Amino acid sequence: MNRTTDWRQIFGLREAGVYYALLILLALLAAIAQSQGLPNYLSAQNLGNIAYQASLVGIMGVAMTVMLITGAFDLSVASVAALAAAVLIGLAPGIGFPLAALAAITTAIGIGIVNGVIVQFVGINAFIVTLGTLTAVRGLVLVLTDGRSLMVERPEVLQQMLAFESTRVPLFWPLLAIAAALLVLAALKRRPLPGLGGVVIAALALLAGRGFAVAAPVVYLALFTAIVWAVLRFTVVGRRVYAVGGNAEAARLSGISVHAYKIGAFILSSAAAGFAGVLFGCRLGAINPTALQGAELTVIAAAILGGTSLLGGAGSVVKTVVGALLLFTLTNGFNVLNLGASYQGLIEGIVVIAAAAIYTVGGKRGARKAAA
Amino acid sequence: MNRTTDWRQIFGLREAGVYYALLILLALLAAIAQSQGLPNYLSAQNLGNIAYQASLVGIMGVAMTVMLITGAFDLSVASVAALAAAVLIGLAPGIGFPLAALAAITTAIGIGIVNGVIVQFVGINAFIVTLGTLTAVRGLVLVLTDGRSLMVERPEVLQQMLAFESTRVPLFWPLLAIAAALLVLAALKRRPLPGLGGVVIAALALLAGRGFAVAAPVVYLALFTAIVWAVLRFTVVGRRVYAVGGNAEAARLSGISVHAYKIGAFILSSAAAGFAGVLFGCRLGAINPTALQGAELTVIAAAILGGTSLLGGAGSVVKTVVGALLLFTLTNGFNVLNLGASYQGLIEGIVVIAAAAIYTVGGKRGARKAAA
Amino acid sequence: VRQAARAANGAVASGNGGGPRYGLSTVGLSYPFAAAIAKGFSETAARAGATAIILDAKGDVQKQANDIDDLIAQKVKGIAVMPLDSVVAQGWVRRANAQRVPIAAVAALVGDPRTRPITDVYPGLVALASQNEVEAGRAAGRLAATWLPRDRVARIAVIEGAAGFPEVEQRARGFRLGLDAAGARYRIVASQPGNWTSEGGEAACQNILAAQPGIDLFYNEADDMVIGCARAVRAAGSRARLIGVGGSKLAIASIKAGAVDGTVCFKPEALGALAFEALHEGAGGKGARFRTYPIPAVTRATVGQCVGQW
Amino acid sequence: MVTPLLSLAGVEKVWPNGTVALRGVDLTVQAGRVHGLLGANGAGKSTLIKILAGAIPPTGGAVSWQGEPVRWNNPRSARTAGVATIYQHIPLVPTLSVAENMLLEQRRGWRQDRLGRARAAAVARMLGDPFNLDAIVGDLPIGTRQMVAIAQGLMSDPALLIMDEPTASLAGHEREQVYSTIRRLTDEGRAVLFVSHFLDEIVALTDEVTVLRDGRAVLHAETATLDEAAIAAAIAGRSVAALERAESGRRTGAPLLELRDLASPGKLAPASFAVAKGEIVGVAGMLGAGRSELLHAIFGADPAAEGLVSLGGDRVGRTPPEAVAAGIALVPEDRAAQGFVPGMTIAENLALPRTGTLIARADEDAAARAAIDRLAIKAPGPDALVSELSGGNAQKVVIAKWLTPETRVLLLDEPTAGIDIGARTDILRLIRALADYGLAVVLVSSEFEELIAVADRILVMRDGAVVAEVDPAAIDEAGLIQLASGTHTDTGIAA
Ligand SMILES: Nc1ncnc2c1ncn2[C@@H]1O[C@H](COP(=O)(O)OP(=O)(O)OP(=O)(O)O)[C@@H](O)[C@H]1O
Ligand SMILES: Nc1ncnc2c1ncn2[C@@H]1O[C@H](COP(=O)(O)OP(=O)(O)OP(=O)(O)O)[C@@H](O)[C@H]1O
Ligand SMILES: [Mg+2]
Ligand SMILES: [Mg+2]
Repeated sequence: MNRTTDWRQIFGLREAGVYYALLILLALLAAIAQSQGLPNYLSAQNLGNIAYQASLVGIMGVAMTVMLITGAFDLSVASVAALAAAVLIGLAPGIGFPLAALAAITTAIGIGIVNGVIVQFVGINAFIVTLGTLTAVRGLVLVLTDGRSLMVERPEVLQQMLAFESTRVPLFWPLLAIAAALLVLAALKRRPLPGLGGVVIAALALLAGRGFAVAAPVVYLALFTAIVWAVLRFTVVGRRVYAVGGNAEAARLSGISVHAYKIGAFILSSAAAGFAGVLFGCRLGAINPTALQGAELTVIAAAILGGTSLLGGAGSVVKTVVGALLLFTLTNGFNVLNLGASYQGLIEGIVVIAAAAIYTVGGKRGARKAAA
Repeated sequence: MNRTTDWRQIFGLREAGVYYALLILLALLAAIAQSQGLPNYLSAQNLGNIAYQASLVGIMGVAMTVMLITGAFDLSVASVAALAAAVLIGLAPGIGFPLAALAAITTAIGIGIVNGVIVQFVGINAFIVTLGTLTAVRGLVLVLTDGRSLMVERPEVLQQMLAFESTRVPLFWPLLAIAAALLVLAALKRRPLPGLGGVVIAALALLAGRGFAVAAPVVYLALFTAIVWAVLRFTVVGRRVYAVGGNAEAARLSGISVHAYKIGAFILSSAAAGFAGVLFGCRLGAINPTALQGAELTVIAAAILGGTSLLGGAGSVVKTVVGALLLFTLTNGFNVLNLGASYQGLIEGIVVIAAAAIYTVGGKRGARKAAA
Repeated sequence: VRQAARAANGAVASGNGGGPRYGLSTVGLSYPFAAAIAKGFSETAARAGATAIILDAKGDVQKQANDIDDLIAQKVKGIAVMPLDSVVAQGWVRRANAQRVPIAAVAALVGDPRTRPITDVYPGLVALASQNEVEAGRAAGRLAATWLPRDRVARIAVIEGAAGFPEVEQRARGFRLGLDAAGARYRIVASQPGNWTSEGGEAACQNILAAQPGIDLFYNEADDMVIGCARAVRAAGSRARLIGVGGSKLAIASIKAGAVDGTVCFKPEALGALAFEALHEGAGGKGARFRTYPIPAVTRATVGQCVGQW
Repeated sequence: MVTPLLSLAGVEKVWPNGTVALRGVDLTVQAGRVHGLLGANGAGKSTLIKILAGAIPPTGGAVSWQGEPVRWNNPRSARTAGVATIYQHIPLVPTLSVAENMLLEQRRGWRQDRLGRARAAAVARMLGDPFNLDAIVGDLPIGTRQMVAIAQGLMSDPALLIMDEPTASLAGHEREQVYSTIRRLTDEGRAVLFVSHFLDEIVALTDEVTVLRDGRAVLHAETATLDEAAIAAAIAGRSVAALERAESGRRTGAPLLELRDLASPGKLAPASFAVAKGEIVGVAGMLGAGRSELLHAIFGADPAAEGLVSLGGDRVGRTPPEAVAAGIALVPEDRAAQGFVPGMTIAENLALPRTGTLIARADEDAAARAAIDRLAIKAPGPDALVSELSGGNAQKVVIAKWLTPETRVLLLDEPTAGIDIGARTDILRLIRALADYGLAVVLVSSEFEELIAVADRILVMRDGAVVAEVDPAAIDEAGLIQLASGTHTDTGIAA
C-alpha cells in the first residue's frame, strides 16, 4: 500500500476544522460589515492588521505548541516576554539595540533553562513551576523597573528599534515566488497539496494587489512558524519531539534523551517569549511593569484551539497560528463593528467554544485518539 | 495481611510535605516578626485572619481538587463565583437573601452542567471549554452589572447577608469536643492517628484560649472540607472518583458511569464557586464586575501545591486547604513584615517552587507514580 | 447563540447612529471608573450628534495598542485615549499625529509621570482631561491631618494599589505633601498593596492590624480598598480612621453609614465629557489643553457634594 | 441438549477505521466447562471478548445469555448478568491500591468496608497471595498487575469468567495458581472462556476449543479429540513445526557484552557475566526475581544502577541513548507502557531509534513493509496506528523496532508475550538466526521451554541475584522451575 493522499481526511472537519472556523468567522464579519455599510472588512489592510496583532501571541504559541507536544506546559511565557522587554529597554540606550536584544533573549533563555531543569531534574510539576516563575519573573520585572515604566530616550536607538519592528515588508513578489516554488514542487513530486497551496497564495497575492505589505512581526511569525513546522515534519528531531510527548518511557527506552528534549522545549518556549518581548519593547519603545499580564492563557488557548492536546504527542504549529488569528479576528471584529463592550466577553466565550466544537464534533476518531 | 500503620510513610516528606512547608513558613515568619519586635505572629487573631483570607480560595480549591482527581480542569470558577455574587446582589433586595442565595447557587450549578455536558458529550477539551466559559460568564457579569458596581441598599437584607458572612463563631468548646471525639475513636479502633489529631486540636484550642472565635467562612470551609474528605475517603463514591481519574477506561469497564462522575465534578466545582460567590457578595453587600478576576489560577495552584496531580487519580482535599493556607500565609507575612511591594512577587514565586520542591524531592517514589 | 447574535446586532445598530465618529480607547470597561468615563464620553457625543466608538483594552497594553491602530485605520475624527501606560502612550500619540488623527488623553497623562507635571500636556495631544492624582493625594492628606492625634506622632498605614501603576506613587506623594502642609506629626509604619480590590484591602488591613494594632489612620489609595479595610478595622476593634480616594458609590454609602471617614471625590463622567468636548472643538478650539475639575475631599458632613458616578 | 450459558450467532465487528475484525462468529459456552478461544494474532479474539463484555457494540449478529437474547451495551449490564472479564490490556487504576482495584465494582457503601476487604483477601489467598493488598498498582510490575486483574475478575462471583491471555506475562508458579483457580471455578459449575497462545495449557486445561482465523470460527471441537499439532495447524492455517532444540555446541565468538558488578540498590545484587558474539543467554526466574531489572541496568535505563558494562572492550555509557549508540537494544516487557508510542504509525514507531537529520519517508515505509512481512504483522499497512493493532501484533512492532543493522546486543524481556504459536516459532528462529549472524542476545522469558530450546546458557535469578548458571541441554523445565523458585514445585502442566 503506498501512502496515498486521503482527501476526505485532509479536508475533513477534524483535520481542517480550525481553518473552517476562521473562514466562517471572517465571512460572518465581512457580511455584517457590508450590511452596516462599513468599509470592506476583508481589505488587505485590515487582514494585515489582524495578522500583526496576532503576531506576538502567534510566536509564543508556536513554541508553546512544541512544549505541549512534548507533554509539558509553560505558564511563564508572558512574564518572560515582559522581562525580556524590560532588559531590552533598560540596556538599549547603553549598549545599543542589537546587543540589548541579544541580552534580552539570553535572559529569557536562562529562565527557560531554570524552568526546564527544575521540572525535569527536581521533578516538580510543570504547572506549579511555571506558575512560580510567572510570579517570580513578574516580580523581577517590577524590581528591575522599580515599578515604573521605562522608555528609550535616545532617538537613534529608538529608530533602530522601530525599524526592526515597524518596517512594512512588501509581500507581493515574495508571495508570488513562494507560490511558484510550491507549484514546481507539486509538479515534480506529483503531490497535489502543495500545488493547491500555491494557487491559494498566488490568488491572495493578486487580490491584495501590488502594494501589499505587512509589518515586520508578521514576517517573523511566518518564518518562525515555517521553520518549526519543517523541523517537526521533516526531521528526526521533530519525530522525537512527538515521541517524547506520546510515550516518554517508550521514547526513553528507544534511546531518545527525553530530558534533553523536554528541557529543549522549555528553552524554545522561553526564547520565543524573549523574542516576542523584544518585539513588544520595540513596538512601544517602552515597557510597563504589567505588560502582557495574562497573555499566557491566550497563548495556550491559541494552541488548544489549533487542536493541540494537553496530554502531549499531538499538535500542529500552523494550526496554532490559525487559532491565534481566530482569537484576534474576534477582537478586531468587535472593534470594527463597534460592538457593545458588555456583550463582547459573552460572544467571545461562545465563539471560542463553538470553534473548538467544529472539529471535535467532526471527528469522533479524533476524540478517541486524544483519549488514547 | 493486616494493615499496619506505616509511620515512615505517613510522616514522610512525600505524604506530609505540604504540612512541613506550611510549618516552616510559619516558623520563619514568626521568628522574623519576633526579631523585629512585632507582636506575636502566631496569635490566634492572626492565624484566624489567614484562615479567613484563604477561605474562599479554599472552598473553591476543595471542589477543584475533586475535579482534578477525576482528571478534568475548571478555569471558570472565579467567573462563576462573580456571576453568583452578581445574581445574589441583583436579586436580594427583591426576593430576600435566602432565596437570592439559592438562585445564585442554582445559576452556578447551571453553568457547571453546561461545562460538564459540553466536555463529556461534545468531547471538547476541558481547558478550552472552561476558558470559554471563563470569558463568557465574565461577559455575563458585565451584561448583568452593565459595567457598574452593584450594591444592596435595603438595610435589613444587608444585615442578613452580613450575619451570614461575618458572624464570628466561637470555637473553643467545639474544638475540645472534636478532640474528645477523636480520642475516643482512637481508643475504640486502636488507631493512633486520630488520637494524635485529637491531641493537636486540643492543644491548639487551649493555646488559643477561651475567647477563640473565627469568622463564619472559616467554619464553612472546615465543614465542606470535612464532608468532601469523608466522602472521598470512606465511601464507594469516593473510590470511584479516584478510579474515574486514574483510568477512565478501567472505571468504565468496571461498570462505573464515568460521564456521571465527570459531570458531577463540574457541578460540584461550580456549586462551590457559587457558594464562594455568595460569601463574597455578602462581605460588602456589593459586587463589581472585575471581582475575583484571576482567582482561578490561585485556586488551581492551591490544589497542586497540596500534591494533587494534573493527570488525575490522586489528590487530597485537606492538603489543598493547606496549600491555600500556605499561599495566604505568604501575603499575610508580607503585610505583617511590611515588605516592599516590588519584592513580593519575586519572593512569592520562589517560595511556591520551594514549597512544591519539599515533597517532590522527598519522594522519588512520587515521581515514578506520577509517570505511571 | 442566536440570542447573543441578536444582542450583537442591537449593539451594532446603536453604535453606528451616524454623524462623525469619535473613538475612546479605555483601559477596560469592566472597571467601573473607566465605564463611567465611557458613559460621560458617549452621552456628550450623542448630545453633539456624533457617534462614539468605545473600545475595551481589558487591562492589556498590547490590546490597547491594537485598539488605537484599529481606530486610526478607521479614520475616526478624533481619538481619546485613557492610557494604561503613560510612557507607552507617547508612541500612540506619535502614531496618531503621523496619520493626522487628533488625539486627546483622558484620566492619565501621557509622558513619564515621574518627570512631567500633570499640567504640562504632552506635545501632540489636543488636550488632557484628567484629575490631578498628586492633588487628590494632597486633598486626602489635608483632610486626614485634621483627624490625627495632636499629642504624639501618629501612626499611619498606606494601602497601595498594585505594584507597577504610577498612581500608587503619585497618590502617596500627594498624601505626604498634604500632611506636611498641614503640619501633621506622623510616621508611615506600613505601605502594603491591596491590589485595588476590596478583598485585597481587607486582607492587607487585617494583616497590618495584627502586626501594628495601634494604627491611627489607614490611607487607602482607592475606594474599593477602603470599604474592605473598613471591615477589617471594625472586626479587629481598632479605632483607626479611614480615608479613600475616588468617590465611588460604595464609598459614599459607607461614608453616609459612618463606616468610612472620608474620600476624595472623582467624577469620571465629567472627565469623559471634557475629553469629548476637547476633541469636538478640534485643535483650533480655544479651551485650555489641560482640563480638569475640582476634586474635593469629603467627609460625612460634606458628602452631599459628591455624587457617586461609578 | 442443555441450554448453553452463552451463545453467539453470526457476530460481526467492523472497527471505525474500516478493519473487519469479526465476520460472523458462532460460539457456545456451556456451564461448568472451560472453553478455549484460539487464533493467530489479530484473528479477532479480543474483539469478540470485548463484545461479550459489553465494552464495545457489535456491528451485527446476536448474543444470548442463558437462552435469552440480550443486548449488552455497557460493561455494567454484562457484569450484572454474571459475566466477568479479564481484558488483555489489563485496565487497572494505577493510582489506587490493589484492594481498591479489586473492589472497584462495588456499587455502594463504605470504602473501608471490612467484608469487602475480607473477600479480597480470600480471593488473593486463592491465587496464592501474589501481591500485597495495599500496594499501589502503578508501582507493580506487569506480571503482578496481571494477577491483580485476575483477582478483580474473581471478586464478583461470576457465572462466566472470560480471560483474555491471563497467563501471557506470568511465570510458572503463578500460572499454576491460575489453573487451579480455573479448575475450582468449573467444579463449582461456572464456565470459563479462556484465550491463550500456549497450546500446552489449552490441551491441559480446556474441555473444548474454538479457533478463529481472520474473524471466522474455523474449528470447534472437544479438546480431547485434538493434539497440539492439529490445533496449531488450525490456528496458523498451515502446519507448524515444533521448535526444536538446536544441536548443542553452536559456535560462539569472542565475548562481546561484559558486565562487571552491575548492581542496583535494593533491586539487583551485583552481577558479573559476559555474553559472547553469537551467544544466546537465557535468564530464568519467577515473578519479581529481578530479570527486568537486570536488563534495564544493562541498558542504562535504571539511573540508580552502578557498575560497569562494556561492549567489545569499550565501556558503554550509563544512559539509554549511549547504549543505543553503542548498539544495545532493549525489548521491554510492558509493551503498552514502555514499548510503543500509541499515536504513531507502525512506520514511525519502527523508526524511533533511527538517528540522522531528515526523515527518509520512503526508507521508513520500505523498512516497515519489510518488518510487516518478516514478522507477519497483521495490519492494513505501514500507516496503521499501533494503538489499533491487536496485542500480539503490537508486540511484534516492538520487536521489529530493533531489527536493524546497527544492533549488536539484543536484550529481550518476554519478547513472545502474547504472540501466537506460529509466529512464536518464527520469532525464536529469527532470534537464533540473529545470534548466528553475530549478535549477543540476552533472553528473559517465563516460558522456560523457550529458554531451553534457544539458549546456549541459562542464568537463574532469585530475589535480585543471579543464583545459578545451567546448561540447557542438561536440564528440563521442571528442573529450571525448581532452581528459580528455590523450592520443590510440581511441574504442573504435565500432571
Ligand atoms: N481499536 C481498534 N481500532 C481498529 N482496529 C482494531 C482495534 N483493535 C483491534 N483492531 C483490529 O481488529 C483485528 C482483531 O484484533 P483483536 O485484538 O481482536 O485480535 P486478537 O485475536 O485478540 O489478537 P492477539 O492475539 O494479538 O491479541 C485486528 O486486525 C486489529 O488490527
Ligand atoms: N508482588 C509484588 N509486589 C510488589 N512489588 C513487586 C512484586 N513483584 C515484584 N515486585 C517488584 O519488582 C522488582 C523486580 O521486578 P522485575 O520486574 O525486575 O522482576 P522480573 O523477574 O522481571 O519479574 P516479572 O516476571 O514480573 O517481569 C522487585 O524488586 C519488586 O520491587
Ligand atoms: Mg488479543
Ligand atoms: Mg520482568
